[in-house]
Amino acid sequence: MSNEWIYLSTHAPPQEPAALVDDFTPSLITQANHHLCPGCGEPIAIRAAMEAIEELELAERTITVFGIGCYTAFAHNLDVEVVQALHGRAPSVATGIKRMLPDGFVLTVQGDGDMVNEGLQEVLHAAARGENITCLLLNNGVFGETGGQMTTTTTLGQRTKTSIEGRDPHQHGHPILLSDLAATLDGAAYVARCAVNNAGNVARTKRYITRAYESQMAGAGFSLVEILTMCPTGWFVDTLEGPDYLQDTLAPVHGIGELKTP
Amino acid sequence: MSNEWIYLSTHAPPQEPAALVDDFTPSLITQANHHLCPGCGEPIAIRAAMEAIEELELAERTITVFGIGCYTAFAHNLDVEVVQALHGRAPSVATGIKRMLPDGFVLTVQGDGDMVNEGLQEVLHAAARGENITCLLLNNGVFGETGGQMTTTTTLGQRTKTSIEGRDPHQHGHPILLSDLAATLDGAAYVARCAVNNAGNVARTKRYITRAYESQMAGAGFSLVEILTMCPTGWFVDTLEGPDYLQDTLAPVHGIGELKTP
Amino acid sequence: MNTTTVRGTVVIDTEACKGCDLCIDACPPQVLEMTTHEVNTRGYRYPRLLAGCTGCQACAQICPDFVFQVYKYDTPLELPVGEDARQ
Amino acid sequence: MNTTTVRGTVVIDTEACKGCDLCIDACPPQVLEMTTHEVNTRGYRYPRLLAGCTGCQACAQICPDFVFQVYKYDTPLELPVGEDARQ
Amino acid sequence: MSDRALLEGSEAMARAAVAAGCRFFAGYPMTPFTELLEHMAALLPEARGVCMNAESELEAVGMAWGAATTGHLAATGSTGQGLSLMQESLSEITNARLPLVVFNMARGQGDYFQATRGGGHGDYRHIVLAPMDVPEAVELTRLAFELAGQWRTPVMVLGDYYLAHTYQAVSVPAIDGAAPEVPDWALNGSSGGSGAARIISPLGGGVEGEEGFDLGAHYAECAAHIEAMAAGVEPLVDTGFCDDAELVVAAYGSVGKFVRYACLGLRDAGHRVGYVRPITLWPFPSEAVLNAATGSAKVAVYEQNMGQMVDDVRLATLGAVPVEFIGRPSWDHSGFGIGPDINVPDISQRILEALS
Amino acid sequence: MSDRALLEGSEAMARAAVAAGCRFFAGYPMTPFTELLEHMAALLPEARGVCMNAESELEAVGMAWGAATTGHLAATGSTGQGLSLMQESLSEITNARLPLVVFNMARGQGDYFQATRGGGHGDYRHIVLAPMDVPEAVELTRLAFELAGQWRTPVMVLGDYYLAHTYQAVSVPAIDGAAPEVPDWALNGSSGGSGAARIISPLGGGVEGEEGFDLGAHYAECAAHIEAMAAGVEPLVDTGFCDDAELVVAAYGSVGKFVRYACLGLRDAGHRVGYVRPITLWPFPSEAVLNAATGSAKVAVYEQNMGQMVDDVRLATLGAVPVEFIGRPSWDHSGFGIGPDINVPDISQRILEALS
Amino acid sequence: MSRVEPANPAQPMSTSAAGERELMLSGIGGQGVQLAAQVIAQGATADGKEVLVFGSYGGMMRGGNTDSTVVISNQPIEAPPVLATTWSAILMHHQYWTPLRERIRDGGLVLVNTSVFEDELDRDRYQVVEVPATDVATDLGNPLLGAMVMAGVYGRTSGLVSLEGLVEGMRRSVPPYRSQLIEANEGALAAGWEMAA
Amino acid sequence: MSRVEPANPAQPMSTSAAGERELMLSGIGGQGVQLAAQVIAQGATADGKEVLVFGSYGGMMRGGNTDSTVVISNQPIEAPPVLATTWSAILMHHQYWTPLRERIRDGGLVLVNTSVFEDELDRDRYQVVEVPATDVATDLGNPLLGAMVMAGVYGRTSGLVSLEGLVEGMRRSVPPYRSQLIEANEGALAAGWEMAA
Ligand SMILES: Cc1ncc(C[n+]2csc(CCOP(=O)(O)OP(=O)(O)O)c2C)c(N)n1
Ligand SMILES: Cc1ncc(C[n+]2csc(CCOP(=O)(O)OP(=O)(O)O)c2C)c(N)n1
Ligand code: SF4
Ligand code: SF4
Ligand code: SF4
Ligand code: SF4
Ligand code: SF4
Ligand code: SF4
Ligand SMILES: [Mg+2]
Ligand SMILES: [Mg+2]
Repeated sequence: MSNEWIYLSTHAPPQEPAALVDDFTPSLITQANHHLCPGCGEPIAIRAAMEAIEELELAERTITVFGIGCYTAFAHNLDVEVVQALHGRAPSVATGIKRMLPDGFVLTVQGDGDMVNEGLQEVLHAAARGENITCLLLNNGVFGETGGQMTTTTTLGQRTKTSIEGRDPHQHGHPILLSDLAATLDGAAYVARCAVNNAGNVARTKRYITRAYESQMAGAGFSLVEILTMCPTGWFVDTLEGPDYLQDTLAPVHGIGELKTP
Repeated sequence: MSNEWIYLSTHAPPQEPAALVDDFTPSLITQANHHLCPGCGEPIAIRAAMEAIEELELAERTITVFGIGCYTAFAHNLDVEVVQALHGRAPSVATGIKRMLPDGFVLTVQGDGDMVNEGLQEVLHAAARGENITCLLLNNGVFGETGGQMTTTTTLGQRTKTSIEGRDPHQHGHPILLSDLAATLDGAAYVARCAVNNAGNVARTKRYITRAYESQMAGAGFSLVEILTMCPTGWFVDTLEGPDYLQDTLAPVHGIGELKTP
Repeated sequence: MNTTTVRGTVVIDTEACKGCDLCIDACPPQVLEMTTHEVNTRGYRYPRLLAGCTGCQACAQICPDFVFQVYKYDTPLELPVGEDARQ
Repeated sequence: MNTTTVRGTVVIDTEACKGCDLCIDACPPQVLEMTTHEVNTRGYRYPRLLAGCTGCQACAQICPDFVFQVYKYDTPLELPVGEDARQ
Repeated sequence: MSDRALLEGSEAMARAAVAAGCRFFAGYPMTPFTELLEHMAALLPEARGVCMNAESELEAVGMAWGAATTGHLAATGSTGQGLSLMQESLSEITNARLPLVVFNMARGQGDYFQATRGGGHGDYRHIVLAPMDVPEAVELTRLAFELAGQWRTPVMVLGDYYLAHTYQAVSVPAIDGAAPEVPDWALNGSSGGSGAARIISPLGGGVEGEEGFDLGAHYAECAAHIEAMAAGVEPLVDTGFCDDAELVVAAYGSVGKFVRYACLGLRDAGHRVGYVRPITLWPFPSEAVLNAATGSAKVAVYEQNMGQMVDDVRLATLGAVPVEFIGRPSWDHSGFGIGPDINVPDISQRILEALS
Repeated sequence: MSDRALLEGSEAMARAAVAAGCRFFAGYPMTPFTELLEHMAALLPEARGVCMNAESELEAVGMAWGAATTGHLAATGSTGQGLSLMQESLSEITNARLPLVVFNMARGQGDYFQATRGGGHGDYRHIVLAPMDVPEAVELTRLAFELAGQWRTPVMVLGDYYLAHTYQAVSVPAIDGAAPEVPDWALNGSSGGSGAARIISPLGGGVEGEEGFDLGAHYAECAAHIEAMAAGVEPLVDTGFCDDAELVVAAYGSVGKFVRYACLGLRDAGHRVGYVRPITLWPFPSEAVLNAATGSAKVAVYEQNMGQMVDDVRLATLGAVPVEFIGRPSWDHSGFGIGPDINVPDISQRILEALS
Repeated sequence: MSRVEPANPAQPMSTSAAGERELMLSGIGGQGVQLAAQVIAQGATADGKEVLVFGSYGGMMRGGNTDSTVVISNQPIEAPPVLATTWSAILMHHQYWTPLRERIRDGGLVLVNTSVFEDELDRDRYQVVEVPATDVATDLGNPLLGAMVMAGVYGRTSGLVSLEGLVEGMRRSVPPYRSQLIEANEGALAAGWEMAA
Repeated sequence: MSRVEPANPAQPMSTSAAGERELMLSGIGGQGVQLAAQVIAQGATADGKEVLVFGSYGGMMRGGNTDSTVVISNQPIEAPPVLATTWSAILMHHQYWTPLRERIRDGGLVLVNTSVFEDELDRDRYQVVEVPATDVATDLGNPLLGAMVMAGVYGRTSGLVSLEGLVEGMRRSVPPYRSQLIEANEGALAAGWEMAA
């Protein structure tokens, strides 16, 4: 093309003296290459979660319990210890671990289908118990892995494979706002909701995750960070539209911010 | 004894012209004799629930789904149609029934162990769906049937077979206030909590139950009435102390009143 | 002589009673009293009625064992109380 | 001649890119641009860098496929922009 | 041009179900069950039926349980893990004497024991039908609803990824929206206040004039009913070339179709092999399997697992003919139960080894 | 005076468990499992262990799963319905290669298939030990933890109401609070950041330098491990009077003790009956059962169900000796699995009928 | 434990169960029948015997039936928890005793609480020891001690449990919150033991 | 359906599978391989034939491999969904075709998209029909129509599907939101059919 010349070379590190501030493969992720879809929000959230572990120097005491969803691909791609749980069951598994390793740092990574559908009872009981663990909810409002069907967090009017005409409260019921629900329980110490649909929100996500980790290490009790993530495939939109779709569809209902702090 | 003579004869109906206003066997209960313990609050609550059905003339369209607990003894002792569900699973069973019989009146009878332990997910999902059914929670803060162990609704400090020193939040977690939790869900239309520990509360219980039934018949969505019931056996107190124990232990935490109306 | 108005009365199926005492406190005019020694065949004490029942049904509503049948008199009776009740 | 201050730069692993476009909007100074025709072996378009990178890491933080390596120059460079950039 | 249609197994089964009178379905997505759920969701409203996107398998089976008590034909289903979660309910629904069809779209063949012995607690069995391909699945789906209604019991249709995702030209009976009539035992509330209100309970009905129920009597009735099914349900089987076979190969389901095709090829190549393919897995066609085996020198059992149906083959033959297991678990990376070993040359090879 | 104590079965098993090194227990009340849970809750803190009043069986087995990954001996358990709810996890915990002891305090004997075939999805088996009384339960509880640790697999102790609620004089090894040492595969976070962090997953470990895992390879390993257990775990059995027996009676668990006692009486009365009582139900003591049966005219199987272990007896004997089922389900009103038929005269009668 | 030795035919047990002595107790709720069974069983255990106890209790109802079975032996117990016949019996009350009637073996030992028991006994079939247990207990100041008196008598007449054993067994059986009763119980056991002299 | 008749030995099926014709298609994502398979299969179904299709699709990745198997017959299909060999093949691209190479039987029929395909073919073993499908499609105004052109050629050369069948099959296969393409697709099918003349 005519103005190719305006682009700088980005094939190799700069000649000029410079400091590497962000490497290809993020800390505590084994290898960059993965099979999640283009524009998926989950790797962004997992990167933030892992970087926060690194920054708080928790890597050598961390056990991460994975639920079942697309994010499960990362269970075999992390440099922290991992326990793979069944769909919905991560909080109980994390409980057993934390009770036997009180000084350990125990984390769960679950999706909305995993935590709010199949495993709603697990996470709420763990929260009520004030179990001293941190749960991360990757909420994209659909079962991504199985092809984009409606979950309990799907917002009213949202079109999914099983709510073609849009979610109708009479037929499909109302969405569950998990963080709001969990925040009402006495055992919950820190509850916050954020998103990864733009640079500012990604930074905020890392901030909230860090606070949740700190509250666990302080023994404050149950902590939960809900992260709204893009699922262009499950939403049947272009990757480019993912961030705005999240902003217009999920965010207005699942409001962003800290719901409860120790 | 000396002053036996002060007592009136209560062996037979009065000679004087009088109207029978309350018979031995309450309406829609097949037979009065049952095996629940002395001073148990559950028969009182079930009587109120059945009388309300009679008064609203719903007997011929009612299907009652029972959970598993001491109250289950009444599943085979009612004159309304009954489906016996498994421990914790009544709300889903009721859902299947109501969806196929939209004009039917569908009720569940469950205890705290059934609804808030084993079946927390079922009732919350049903509430979020706005399922047009009515759930009755007989909350005595223990697993009565199995001998008085701690449930999720046991209050802090309450002594049970599995919290001998009293429920300790660090070891046993915090109680779940089911009605408060359910009331936060958009699908829930009517939510109220009452008790059967004195005549006034029994009357109030019947009032709340009636309103819940009316809201279902009006198609308002999910309705829940939580009834605090005495369990002297599970509490290891004399039957006489049951009402006050309820007032001093359960009621201050599980507050009485209407939490949500259509 | 001392009398009291009696609007209603109850029939008590003492054999069905499990002696839980709930009816005693429930009765607004406090006209129910538990036996002190007498027990039914299952060994439970049971309530007895003093003059002054209003037929309010509170006892029936709270009794876990459905022991009461409640009647309302078409016209209230005046019954002697205290020593005057003695025949 | 027209120049701009360049505090940082990125290395782009174009083969790892899945062409999702997220980095483009994320870049505060808007110095990333997707290719219009060029694709990598998997058929995806990928971003290229204009002068003006601040080394803020936003692109790296949001890229789902970890395509970026970000450097901060010890001392910022002044690079020509517009026609002046033509050698 | 004919009125037949090229349908994916999942869609063909869904159409057959609704055509057979199914009016309620509840399920939770899981590969390879997902598409069946999606097609039911699309089809049932047409027939004035209900399909629930249950929030979990536990809730799905509970909803189906409730719907079944109203006398309408109800179904649910899942895959592996999901089926395991349903075991408690599947056991008790059997004792509650309710008709229900369960679509078990399994991953591989490791779930034969669970399907045929009942993975739940207690002493129950389900009728289990295992189609080998789409046309057979259409026919067996119809049969499943028929048997469920006739015997008032859960009936399982056992399929897999191949069945769910293979397209075949089939003719499926048209769906008529007519409300199927409801059996007399069904609940609708109407018996309330009659003094003899109906109850449907896994613990049995009430005892006349008494609080409670007689569990001993009810469980005895349930046991008698299972025995009646074992004797009364005619097991289906597909056999070929057994009369003069030196070796009889036993296999079921999609894998059974591979084995069948392999035998065809080996026959054409002149090898004296026959096959027996149980279609009804419970009650197991023991008599037919024994007949097929009799006269042969050996029975070889091929399953995509460590050997489960082989027990039923041994119980059917009780040493009359030596029984050899020639299967093995085979899984590709997907975890959906697609087996790299599940192909005709490999299977033919194993059969030839057993033959020699 | 001796140091032995008169203990209820539930308490004896709980003491034996903690003495064997169990440091984590999670359960949910259900008769006749409840007392075991209550005793674990009372005992574990003494040993600096943890007992969780789980909110449900699903959560109980999940908690036990988590605790097991830390390398501490963990256990859970339940009864009937509760065990059914755990099937999904019990199946996958096996694939995750974790040691776990499961106390299955069953109601009656209807759950033999679930216990020995694995009621969950997939191709797994658990070691199953069925004590006949309290002293044997104490011994087998110890053995269960030993085998679980040795084979990294769930081991089930199968009891019932009789076992849970019978008091017997037993000596149980004292509980030493010493923290048992932890195996090298256990997780504690320490391998994080090393570039080779440990993972415990039912899907297997990761593939070197690759995202993801190789399911085919992992399932093949799991299958090989099951086969290794089937060959390597020595099945326990109790036999008596079989050498010259006309009739050999097979039974297991508490019911096995009734049968054993009945045989004693019949022997004293001069009848040529013997008994074989499998103690290990998986791997089934097929060889011992065949030995016991050989030479007799018939094997009679007595179970408090419709006939489940009888399959394993037939598979062990494969027609060598005729096998007759003489049991039946028997339930009193309580529903706890107490059988009115479970008494020595009735059982002796059935045996005599089989004998003639 | 030889029973869990790996597969190989065990030695015939001939009449290994011959030395077992069974006791069945019958009464109504509140009479202390379960406690008496525990005391005797704990006592025999303390004496170093092999013991088995299986009790049934008719629900929480006051006045419901209650019975218990105890087996005592010097060798491992072969008897299962539920037995068809018994060598000895303690009859605290007549209300629910009928099923037990036929179970007592000829030549057995039967202790009957004559203070309450109102029914015929087949005195020709077994030895009957009449014990006015409730009366004795009332004299000792508490009618509820009747079961302890019976236990004392049973220990001596049966020869299965020593007095020391009974006392130790009682101490092990009484729940902490009832410890104030230990002394009285001991007195009742001794009284029964004396009566059997 | 005779297969589900109650237990009795079925008639030997001799060479009932002899009449079956297999087709394997190979290409890369985006070339319309799955659609072509559907069109041919739907077409054969419309023609009243027995048909089986089993496709695999290499994930969501653009440029991933994609292949499909179609079996057509006049009798019920005996072939399972996965086959070791095939009578015919359609090669849209060379990238992932290697596994297929050995599977084509001698005397088979191979259609190759010469516009893109760059590899050797064993022309001695089977009949090769060269179709510049992508070029023809581009001339028709849309390179993505290449698969349709191929389908047209295949229908005629194989003699397994009529043109009417293909058109009907295409109409059944095209999703509603793509209906604007129906006309163009029809043109491409016709063009392919003509080329095969
Ligand atoms: C018990 C059980 N049911 C169903 C499934 C199938 N399944 C796998 S992933 C998934 C959806 C996961 O959704 P979510 O947790 O939101 O993750 P996402 O794919 O959206 O990232 C389902 C239903 C399963 N693995 N286990
Ligand atoms: C799945 C399952 N787990 C456990 C049980 C045992 N169980 C029966 S009733 C009961 C407690 C019921 O408690 P609640 O619902 O509060 O009723 P309550 O007895 O207090 O009236 C339990 C745990 C069961 N029946 N099913
Ligand atoms: S389906 Fe959605 S959640 Fe799953 S990988 Fe693709 S974009 Fe991410
Ligand atoms: S245990 Fe409690 S709930 Fe159950 S019957 Fe007795 S008093 Fe009522
Ligand atoms: S009816 Fe009212 S007044 Fe009369 S006894 Fe009962 S409670 Fe008392
Ligand atoms: S409330 Fe009923 S059961 Fe209780 S004492 Fe009064 S009459 Fe008796
Ligand atoms: S965000 Fe990453 S994957 Fe997406 S276009 Fe930019 S570089 Fe490529
Ligand atoms: S580092 Fe910041 S400025 Fe530089 S390209 Fe990335 S986002 Fe743009
Ligand atoms: Mg999701
Ligand atoms: Mg309760």
